[in-house]
Order: sequence, then structure tokens, then C-alpha cells
Amino acid sequence: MTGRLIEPAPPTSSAAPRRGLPRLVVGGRDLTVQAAFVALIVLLAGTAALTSDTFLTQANITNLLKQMVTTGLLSFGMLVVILTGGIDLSVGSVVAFSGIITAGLVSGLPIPVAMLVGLAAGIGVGLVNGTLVARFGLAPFVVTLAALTTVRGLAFVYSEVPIAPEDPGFLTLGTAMAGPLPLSTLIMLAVFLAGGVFLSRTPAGRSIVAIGGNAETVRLAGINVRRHVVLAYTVSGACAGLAGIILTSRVGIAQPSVGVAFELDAIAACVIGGASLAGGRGSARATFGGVVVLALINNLLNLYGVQAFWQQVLKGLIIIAVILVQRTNRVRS
Amino acid sequence: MTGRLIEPAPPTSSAAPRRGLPRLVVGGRDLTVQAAFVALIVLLAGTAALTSDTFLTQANITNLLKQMVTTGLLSFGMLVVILTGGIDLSVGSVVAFSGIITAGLVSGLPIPVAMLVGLAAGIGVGLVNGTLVARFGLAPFVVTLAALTTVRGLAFVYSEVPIAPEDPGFLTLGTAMAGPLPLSTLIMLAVFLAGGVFLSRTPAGRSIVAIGGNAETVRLAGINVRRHVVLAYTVSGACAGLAGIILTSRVGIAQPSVGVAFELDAIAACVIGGASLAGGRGSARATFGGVVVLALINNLLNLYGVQAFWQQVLKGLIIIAVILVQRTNRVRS
Amino acid sequence: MILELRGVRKDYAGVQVLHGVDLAGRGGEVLAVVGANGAGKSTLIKILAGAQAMSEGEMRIDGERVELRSPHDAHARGIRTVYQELTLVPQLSVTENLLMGNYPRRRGGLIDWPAAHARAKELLVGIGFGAIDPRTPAGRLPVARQQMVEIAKALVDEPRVLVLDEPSAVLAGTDLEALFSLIARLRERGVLVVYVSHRLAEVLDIATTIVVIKDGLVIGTTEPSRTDEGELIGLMAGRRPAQIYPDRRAGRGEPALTVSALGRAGEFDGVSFTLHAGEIVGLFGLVGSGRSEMARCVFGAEPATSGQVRVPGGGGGFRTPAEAIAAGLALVTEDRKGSGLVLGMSVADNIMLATLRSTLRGPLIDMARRRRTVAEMIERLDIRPPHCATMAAGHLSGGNQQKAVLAKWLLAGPRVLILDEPTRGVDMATRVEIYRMIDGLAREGLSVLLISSDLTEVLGATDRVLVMNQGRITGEARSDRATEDELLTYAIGSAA
Amino acid sequence: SSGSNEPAASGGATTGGKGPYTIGVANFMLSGPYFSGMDKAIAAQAKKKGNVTIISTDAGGDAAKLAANVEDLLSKNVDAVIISGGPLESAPAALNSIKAAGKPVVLVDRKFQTGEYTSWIGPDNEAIGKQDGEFIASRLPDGGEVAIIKGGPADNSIGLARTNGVKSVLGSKPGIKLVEAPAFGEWGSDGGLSVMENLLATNPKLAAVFCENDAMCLGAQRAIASAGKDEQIIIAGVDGQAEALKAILDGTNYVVTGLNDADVIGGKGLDRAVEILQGAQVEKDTVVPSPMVTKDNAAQYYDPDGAF
Ligand SMILES: Nc1ncnc2c1ncn2[C@@H]1O[C@H](COP(=O)(O)OP(=O)(O)OP(=O)(O)O)[C@@H](O)[C@H]1O
Ligand SMILES: Nc1ncnc2c1ncn2[C@@H]1O[C@H](COP(=O)(O)OP(=O)(O)OP(=O)(O)O)[C@@H](O)[C@H]1O
Ligand SMILES: [Mg+2]
Ligand SMILES: [Mg+2]
Repeated sequence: MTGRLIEPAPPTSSAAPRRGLPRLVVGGRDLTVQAAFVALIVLLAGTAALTSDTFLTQANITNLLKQMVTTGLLSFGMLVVILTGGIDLSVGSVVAFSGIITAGLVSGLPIPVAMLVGLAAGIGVGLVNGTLVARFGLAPFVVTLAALTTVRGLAFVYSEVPIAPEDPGFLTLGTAMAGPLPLSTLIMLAVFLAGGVFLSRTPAGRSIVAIGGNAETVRLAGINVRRHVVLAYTVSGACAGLAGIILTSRVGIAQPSVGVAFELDAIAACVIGGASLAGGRGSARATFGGVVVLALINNLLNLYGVQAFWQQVLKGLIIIAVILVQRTNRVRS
Repeated sequence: MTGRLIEPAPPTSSAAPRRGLPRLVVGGRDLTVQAAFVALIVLLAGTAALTSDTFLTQANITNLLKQMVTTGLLSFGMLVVILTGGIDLSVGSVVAFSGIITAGLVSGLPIPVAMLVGLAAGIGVGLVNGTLVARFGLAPFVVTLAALTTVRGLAFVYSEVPIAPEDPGFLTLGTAMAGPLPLSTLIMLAVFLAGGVFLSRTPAGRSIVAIGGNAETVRLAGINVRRHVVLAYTVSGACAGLAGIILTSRVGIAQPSVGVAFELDAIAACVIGGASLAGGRGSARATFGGVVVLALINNLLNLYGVQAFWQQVLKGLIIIAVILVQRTNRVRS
Repeated sequence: MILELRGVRKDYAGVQVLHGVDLAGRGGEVLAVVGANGAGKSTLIKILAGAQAMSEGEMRIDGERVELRSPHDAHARGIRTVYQELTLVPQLSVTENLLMGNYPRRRGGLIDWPAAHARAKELLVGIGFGAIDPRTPAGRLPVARQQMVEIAKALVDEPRVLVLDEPSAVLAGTDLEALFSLIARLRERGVLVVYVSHRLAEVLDIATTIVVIKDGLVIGTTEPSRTDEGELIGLMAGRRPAQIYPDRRAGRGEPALTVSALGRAGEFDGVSFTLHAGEIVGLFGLVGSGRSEMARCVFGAEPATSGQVRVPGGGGGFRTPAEAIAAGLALVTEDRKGSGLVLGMSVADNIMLATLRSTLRGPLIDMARRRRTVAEMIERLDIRPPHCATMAAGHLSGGNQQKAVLAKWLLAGPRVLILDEPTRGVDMATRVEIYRMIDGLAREGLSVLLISSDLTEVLGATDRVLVMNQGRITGEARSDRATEDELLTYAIGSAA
Repeated sequence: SSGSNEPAASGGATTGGKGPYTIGVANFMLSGPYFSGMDKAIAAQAKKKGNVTIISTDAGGDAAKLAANVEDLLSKNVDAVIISGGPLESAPAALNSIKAAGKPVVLVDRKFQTGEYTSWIGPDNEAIGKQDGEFIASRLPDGGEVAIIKGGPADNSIGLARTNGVKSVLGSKPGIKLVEAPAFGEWGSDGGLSVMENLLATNPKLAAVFCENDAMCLGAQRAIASAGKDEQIIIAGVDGQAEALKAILDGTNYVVTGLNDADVIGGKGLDRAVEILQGAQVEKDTVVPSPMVTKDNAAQYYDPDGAF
């Protein structure tokens, strides 16, 4: 094992365990991390509910639910890539690219077809990213950094100006309510649910997690590592494509400039959810928790009317605080 | 060593050396990579000289030299952090922060003092980043991502509006020529030279490289790993601070919003120069080569009058091509 | 007494690993520490090295009570340690690894590299490894050479106590002899050598005192002249094995794997042999003789450049491990941590890794069935602790990790099982179990290729032995007739 | 053709007569419809003229890159430079190097606070804000809460000027309460949408919203529609983006915008540069009027096939 500073030491290391923190063990499983995490969310939401009249209003809850959709979708895709030990910086550009392509095609094609093409654009970018990483062994950071630039350029090449599809049917996806929940939130939840099952209960999902732990072991176990890495980037591309379509439908207009720095929020959500950027550790559920925490932070800062640049200052500090708390609680034994 | 996909396998792996490519061996040292790299630069510059009347004009060469200063300074700092196996995403924000602080202080303080305070601001951010990474074991990506946000916010807190120092002496650093070379380019070259010596010929430099290779070994050798990691982030903070000051002096005005995404170019320069994002591999000389390649790409795209959005598309593709070529040439095992 | 430990206790997150260990050693002694996997030997050594703090107890050096807060403290007291795992920085040169932090400097403080290389060369020559070029990146050396660099590194500032944790695991032949003569010279200089090994024969050879540790307690201290292997194993395992190697009746069946003239440029060449159903074939050779590379090529993990691999029914020439597995092959690699396990994943995940699709119901894994399968394997191979299914594989002790790897491959139902150094770093009691298991598998008709650098093992546990030397098969012998000398001659003699 | 590296002794035009000319366009950032529209308008006007070649560059929002791009343009020996500075407050380095090269520089849209330029053509952003403010006031005779959505970041003085214009009018009107959104809409429809959603949650009684550009208004309009408040809240923007003009024309709650016509400004900017090159005496600063667009006159400006 080569020592690396990217991550706290893996379980084999000789690092001394932390002592003195009370642990919550249920049915032989240590639930301290999960419990701490739920406690954090409850704490944030509780503070909000007690100190702001607005927080618990239906309007605000609906906002919260809608506003987490994009980050949520991107985060799930990002998680899958991070699990393999990679990273996908191109997601923000893909949001713009698939959004503008979909909006551009709506006038000529049936809406579902236009959306499928937009989704396919995202998948295409993911395939290229994945192939460059898996097949040519290039560093994911650089591959997807290049994709970030190139795909953003392509979005502008496709249309320098925003495109607003006329067809009101196009807005359904992003604005309709399904009972008390926005349809788009429901879609995101479905992605997390299906994604959680995929990661924990399918051979492909398990392989992806294992690859991030030790790719060579996985290869020698007869699993096609390259194909699964490509799959991971493709899932990320698809999620970003879907996010782009939903965002366009929600806003009603597609802009080639949308989505700058979206990747950072997605990565932050994964890390807040305890995923390891070295790969092999992370779960859909905890990542969803990370998405909720980020959304709550943003919502609270807005509810309290914190000035924009102070919001930035605080957001960074809160992220550090959250991962510090989380780290202190991580079971290491 | 756990297998990871972030990087091609390190030299201990059993990966077979690539065959069939001609190698250039001088005095027992394999120079193929360096040769390929120099060839790349010569090729780029040669094409430019042959196809563009403008490229070899003194004005253009001076531009080229000036334009690489910011990326150059940031890249050296980034290299030092990358060598430890970390990353510093906050450099762009630090450029803005130190720039605006310096510009703000110029009216009240002597110019050199104002500049020192600006530099100190950069060093301060580096210290905090390094401490959070080394002492609290947080992931560098997240720590510096949070710093990116917080420090940008602080730049705005310091001054929401741009500050243009009136004193013409302030412009010297960024605009003066020292013989045929811009003073700022000379400073950057000095940083690379001193930095190269630091990394290859001082115990601290060697420790930083070794930490990226295997931090545990370095610790067992009785070297204070934490202190060296903090040092690395501090160097990066200092370089970013210096870059911010020079940039402000060059542009003549400090904007709190400057420097967005600068970190990406700096990382790209390191990787083009063959540094491994997993740490332990990379050199000042090659990183400087990476800076030159990036500057050449930008310069050429401009000289040929490539449309702005197509420039983005091409830039991404060229970066991929460069690292592909470089990878094919890398000696393994 | 140079070194004394009294009542040393250590727990990891509340789990007690050392329960009050006492230990004492004089200059010129070789203090051997033996014990089963997980007994706490490495933990003890980390405490000696200052890399881990003891939870309770005290350490004395020259009678004076000391507290080691860091490896640096230990160095300052003259204690140097070579760890079980290699700790070199692979990217850096041998020189840098040797001198790390202590470089000769020029005026002005810059490192004087020519002087540094010269100093490194001197050190290497001093321990009989002058052949190593100090400018080579450490990661490019064969593991045996890396181990010698580790040892040279520990000797840089002439320690009074040298602690060696399983240094011989990756050494064989002349390298091993060089190590033993080095230890003899250190004894003459009055150095205390603390030596941990699972190879009891060599322990009996070189130790002056043998300390047996079991479950974190010293349960016996003896001298080589007053004990033997059987007794030591009995102490370590709590029961004395009737027999170390099972009786083999070579019941040879149909050919199960045919390798003809297989080669890979620069690694090995012209390797031909046939494995039959029901037989256990040993593959002996010195470290670096190319056995592992050959096994990887057979398994499709790396491409061969010449020759053929065939299995009955026309299959062969595997381009990927997946193809080899489909044809009934399994490979337990020599590097458990690097290519055998995903250390951060649960034991259950690791056991199921090669057979992910075996418990599918529809598109999903049937978790209940998976749990049952895993529980069965844990019981069948007696992997400990018994409730380890959800533990991270990295938390198992070495021997149990090896069993988890075996479990993974047994689930795949192979017809040909290739084991590359399956007992490296594994204690005797567990080895006995592994030999028994291999024997049982062969009796069920499996064909086993056992790669090993341990002469006794390779003769004891197999039906016949192939010997490899510098990438070629240089000899073959029946295990019940061959002698250790005969095999060594094949392994060392020039491969004409 | 590496002639003119030597700083010309005097500024201004170096070429008389009819060209042909090469004019460099230094865009601070193209990633906004208004700015890319400007760039296109300049190119279109050049094409119309026939004897003008355009070299366009994009600094991607980076002031240093803008300076570098200008240097690149000068090293290609362009005859004049047009700078579309967007939100950039000032570009001393770029202006200095143009001056040193002795070339004329025309600023379009953005007038820099410091530095020497040859001529500027652009809107009066504060006046546009005032115009919007007056219109909102006229629609809210009984007062009410008016939200303001800024584009950000805080150093963006175009936005600042617009907001100040609105505030200067509405701040003094009795019964009107201003609510400034804490977060920035970042000049995009998606940002306008979320900021508006949050405003609606905290301020149920809003009667109007002003955004610093139309793109954000379009997002805000969607949020208002989702909340079912399009009867209650009117919207005022700036720019004259096609979708906004259409919404005004259709009689929605999008009631007013200030036409900040990139086509006009860009075209005039190019004309101005050519005039200077031909040796004409030109006005230093030219404010392009920004007509107020409401339902009554929107048809006159709305071009469904226009670029912006
Ligand atoms: N960092 C750790 N955290 C928790 N448990 C640990 C840790 N390191 C070791 N252990 C446990 O402590 C016990 C003793 O381990 P140690 O490595 O000292 O054994 P050992 O005698 O060296 O075994 P081996 O012969 O396999 O090397 C084992 O049960 C092991 O699982
Ligand atoms: N002389 C050498 N130079 C470089 N690498 C080597 C050398 N010898 C072995 N290696 C590599 O080191 C790794 C571990 O080697 P090891 O010493 O086990 O040799 P091996 O070729 O696998 O032979 P064997 O299994 O017979 O010992 C292998 O992957 C091998 O490729
Ligand atoms: Mg051990
Ligand atoms: Mg081997």
C-alpha cells in the first residue's frame, strides 16, 4: 500500500483509533455515522423550522424539493464515477449541452424524441470520457476537464443564444406536480432508489464499487474492468443529460452558459455523504443525504437573507465543519 | 498497494514495458519522454512560425511570455501540492483575494508593504488548507473546494467593487521589461528555477516528493509529514498570492471576481508535464513545459483566428491529444 | 539488557490485541518471536518501533524507562525496524530510500547527490549487496532486492536493536544466505536482533532465544537446542498436529491443462508441462525465476508472446482472466493485498467477487442466498472470526485473508487451481489446514499447481515438482523421491 | 508584416482612405446572449461594409486574458480594436497597450471608468433602470412590495447601475417597499428561477419584480407562474431579449423592458471604428437611447428570427 494523503488511511493502516466518542450499535452494526448524519439533517431542519416562519411553509418545502433535483441527479452520477476511483468534471457542461440540444429539437421533433436525443448526447459524452479513461488509461481528472471545455464549446456552437421551446407540453417534466411532490423530484428520487439497488444488488454495481477498491483484483476475478468503468462514466453522462433536460423544462428556456461549476456541488454532496474520492467507498443513500444537506444550507442562507458573498464564505466553512464532524464519527477500527 | 484507476500503474506494478517504440537513451538515462516533450513544443512552435506571419514577431513573443506568468506561478504551486498527492482548487480565488487586498492597501501603504500583505494573505490561505489536510486528515479536494468558495466570498467582503490603484509605480511589476524579457516573466522563471532546486536538492523538497510516493514510509523515517504537507499548501498559497499581485499590477485593476477556473489550467499544466495526480511524480522543468504548451495552444488558436467557441472545443481536444501522446511515450517498469 | 518490555498491552478500538507481553533481550542475541497469524507479533513490533503507542505497560532501554512517541524517538534510541510490508517509496531512487532525511549536504545546504550515491553504494556493499545500483528507482527492483534495500536502510545509522518482521518471506537461496550471514555479523557487533518468522526451520537455525506468542500473550520462552518444530507449532496453535503434510497417493487422471512452449519476451520462455486431474504439481524456483509471470500468462492476466495453453474440449489461449475462469481455471496470486482482495470491501463481497452472477434472482442478487453461500464458505474454510462476513477484508489477519481468497475461487468451481505462494506469511497451523484443503480438492478431481519458494513445502505437499530457473523449466522430479538438494541444483544451475 | 511594434508618437488613426481594414474585437465574455449578439452584430455590419475583416476573441470573463487577447490582436497588426467589455469595470492594461501601438479603440456597451479610449457607444444603464422604475411605479399607484433580482457578482457595475436607477425612483415613492434578493441570479434564467422561488416563499405579498436582465426575468416569470401568482406580480427587465419581447407582446405579466439593443450598438460600434480609420472627426461618447418596450410598442421591436 502506498501511503497517500488524498484520504484518511484505509482500514489496514496502523493509525490509532479515536476513543471516547459514544458509539451507537444496533444489531451488531455500528450506526454512529448514519445516526450522526441524520442528526445533522434534523438539526439543520429543526433550527430552520424554529427560527424561520417560512421554512415549513408548503411553498418553501416545494422550492427545496425542486431545487435539489439538478444537484441530486448530478450527484448520483458523480457517485458512480467516484466509486470507481475517478471523477467527472464535465457534468455542468453536459447539462448545458443536452439542455440546448433538446430545446433545439423540440420544434421539429416530438417532445419525447427530442428528450431522448438530449439524453443520448449526455450518454455520448459519458461514453467518450469512460473510453478515454478505461481504454487509454488517461487520468479521469484531465479527461473530464478537457470534456468540460470541449462540451461547453459544443453547446455554444450548437446555439449561441438561448432557445425557448414554444410547446407548453415541454414544461411538464420540470414543473408538473405529482400529488404533493414535484414530478422532477420524484424522478430524482427514483434515480436514487434504482441507483441504490443497482449499486448494492446487481453484479455490475458491485463490480463498480470493487473496482474503486482494487481494480487489479477485480480484473483477475474475471470481471471486465474497462467495460464497467465506461459504464460508470456513461451513467454519469446520462444523469447529467437528464438533469439538463429537466432543468431546461423547469426554466422553460435552454442556455448554453448554464451549469458552470455544477460539478463542484455534485462532488461536495458525494463527499458530505462520506464517499471516498479514492474510490470504493460511498453509497446512494448517504449521497442523497449529502444532497439534502447542501440544499438545506442554501435554503437556510437564503431564508435568513444572508448576503450573497457572505453566503459563499459561510457555505465553504459549513462544508468543512460537516466533513470534520463526519470524519470524527467515522468508524475506523 | 491498492489498485486504482486514477493513474496508470506505478513503477512497482508488474505492467510490462511498452515495446516497439524507439527509445532515446543517453548516458544510461531514458530520455524518450523529455525528447517527446521537447519535440511537441518544437512542433507546435514550428508550425506556428511557418504558418503565421505574426507568431515570431517580437510583439507576439512578448505577449506569449507575459501571458504564461499567471498560469506558470499557479502551476508551480500546484505541482508542489500535487507531488504530496493533494490538490489545490483554491488558487483562483486566492489570486482575486491577494490582488484586491494589495490594490486596496496601495493607497495607504508603501507599495512593497502592500504587496507583502497581499502575499501574506495567500500564504495564510495555504496554511489553513494545509493544516486542515495534514492535521485533520480531510480530503484535499474538499478542503480546497471549500476554500475556493470561502476565499472568493472574502474577496468580495473586502471590496465589492474593483479597485484601481492610482499610483503608476504599482504597474511596474506587471508591465516593466527587464531587457528583452518582461519583468513578470523573469519572476516566474526565477520561481521555477528556485523551485526546481528546492524540489530536487533540498531535504524538504525531497520529503515532499517522497510523501506523495508513500507518506507512511516518510513518517517512519522520522520526518514530520504534517509539517511538509502544510509547507506544500503554503507554497501553493504563496505562488497564488504572488500571481494575484502580478496580475493586478499587469491589468492595472483588482477585481474580486477575477481568477475563476484558473486552477483548472494550473492542474492541466502539471498533468501535461507528466505529474501524477496520485503524487510522487512530477518535476518543475516538465511542469514549465506544460505551461509553455498551454500558452502556445492559446496563442495559436488566437493567431489563427479560431472562433471563440471552437477554441474551447479544440483546446479540450488538444489537451487530450497531448496527454495521449505523452502516455504512449511514458516509460513503464 | 538492552531492551525490556513489561506488561505491554494494546487495544485497537477496544479490541485487546496484546494482553501483557514481557520481553527482554541482550546485545548479540537473536530473539525470535513466533506465533500464529494474528497473534500480535507485528503489533508488538510496531510498539518497539515507536509507530504505535502501547495502551499500557512500560519499555526500558539499558534499564532506563523510555516512552517512544514516534519512530523518530525509536531511531534516536538506536532501534531500527524492517516492517512486514515493504515500505520503500517506489518512485525514488535506492539512494533516497536509504538516506531519506539524512543526505550529505554541500555548503549552502543543498543535497550533494554524488556523495549521497557514493554513501548508498558503500552501505549496500557493506551488507553484501553491492550489485544494486543506488540510482535505480526502488520500485523497479525485484521484491527480493527491495527487501535487501529495506534492511540496508535500517542499518544506515548502526542501530543497537534491529527488528525484522518476516524478512525472509520474500527471500530464497543466496539472498537468504546473505541475510543470515549479515545477522551473524551484526551479532558479533553486539546488536540485538528481534526476528519474526513463520519459517520455523530457519528460526531454529539462527535464533538464540525463541519467544512464542499466542493471542497476545507470551506462552513460552525457549532455546533452539531444547525444542523442535512440532513443539513450537503445538504451542502456537494450542494443539500439536499429527502430521504437517497429508499423505499423497498420486491418483493421476485425464490431462486438465496443457502448456506448450509458452513464453513472454524478457520474462520466461519455452515452458511446457501438463497438469492432470487429481494431481498436485509443485513449481519450485528462486524468487524472480519467472513463475508468477508464467502463471499470470496461463491465466490470461497478461498476454504470452509465444506458445500455447490448452484445456480439454478445445479451449485455451485465454486473452482475459474471464476466459480462463470460464474454462475452469483459478489463480490465487502471490500478492494478497495487491491482487487477491479488495481490502476495503466486506469479506462477503470478496468471497462472491468471482461469482457475482451465481446468486442472481432476475436481475438482482438474492441477498439471503448470498448470505447463506458466504456463511457456508466461512464455515467450510474455518475463516476467523466466524462472524466476519460483514467485516472489511483488510481487518482479517494474513492467514484468514488467504482463506478468503481461496473461498472466492472455490466458489467458482475450478478444475485447475493455480496457487502462487499460498502460504507466504501464513502460520504453520493454518498452513496445515491449507495443505489439507488442497489435498481434499485434488481428491475431488481438481488439478493443482502449487508455486512455492519453500523447499520443504514443495516436496511435502505435492505429487511431483517442476523447477524453474531464469524463465525456463530446468527440472522435474517425483516428490516422494526427490531431495531438497536436487531441486536446488535445478533452481540454481545455469539454464542452458 | 511585423511593422508597427514601435509605439506611434500620436494616438488615433494611422490609416486614411477606404481600407480594406482589419478590426479586432476583444470580447470580455461571449457566454451570454447579449454579448454574443453584440459580437455577431459587429461581424454582420463588417460584412455589410465589405472591406472590413473582423478578428474576434473571447476572454471568457478573465480580465488578464482580455489584455492578452488585445496584445495578440495588436501583434496581428489590426487597424483598430473594438472592446466589448461587458461587466468589466476597467481594463487599463488593454487600453495602455492599444495606446502604445497607436491604434484607435472603440468601446461598445461598456464604458471603462479609467484609461484612454477613442470613442464609446453604449446605453445608459442607470437611465434604463429609472425607466423601469417609473413604469413599475405607474402600475402600482397604491404601492406594494417590489423585489429586485441582481445578476452578480457584487462588482458587476452594469447591474449596479440598473438597480440604482430602479431604486432611485422607487425608493422615494410612498407605499413601495423594496425587497432585494440575498442571492444572485447570475444573469441566467435558471438562476432567476430559483432566486424568485425563494423570494416567493419569503415574501408572499410581492406586487412586482425587477431583474437586472431579461434572462433572469424569464426564469422569474416561470417561478411566478408555478406559484399561481401571475395575476399578482408584474415583471420588469432590461435588454430586449426576443423571448422577453414576445412575453410582453403576448400581454403576460411581463410588462416592461428597456431595449438595450446589441444589434444597434454593435453595428454603430463598427461604423464608428471605420469612420475613425477613414479620418473622420467623431463624437467621443455616444449614448444609444434605450426605448422602453411595453405591450403598446413591443411589436415594433419583436423579430422572431432575430439573433437576440
Ligand atoms: N489497525 C488495526 N485495527 C484493528 N485491529 C488490528 C489492527 N492491526 C492489527 N489488528 C488486529 O490485531 C491482531 C494482531 O495483529 P498482528 O498484525 O500483530 O498479528 P501478527 O501476529 O503479526 O500476524 P501475522 O502473522 O499474520 O503477521 C489481529 O487480530 C489483527 O486483526
Ligand atoms: N529482475 C527483475 N527485474 C524487474 N522486475 C522483476 C524482476 N524479477 C521479478 N520482477 C517483478 O517483480 C514481481 C515480483 O517478482 P518475483 O520476485 O516474485 O518474481 P517472479 O518473476 O514473479 O518470479 P517468481 O514467482 O518465480 O519468484 C513480479 O511481478 C516480477 O515481474
Ligand atoms: Mg505480522
Ligand atoms: Mg512470484
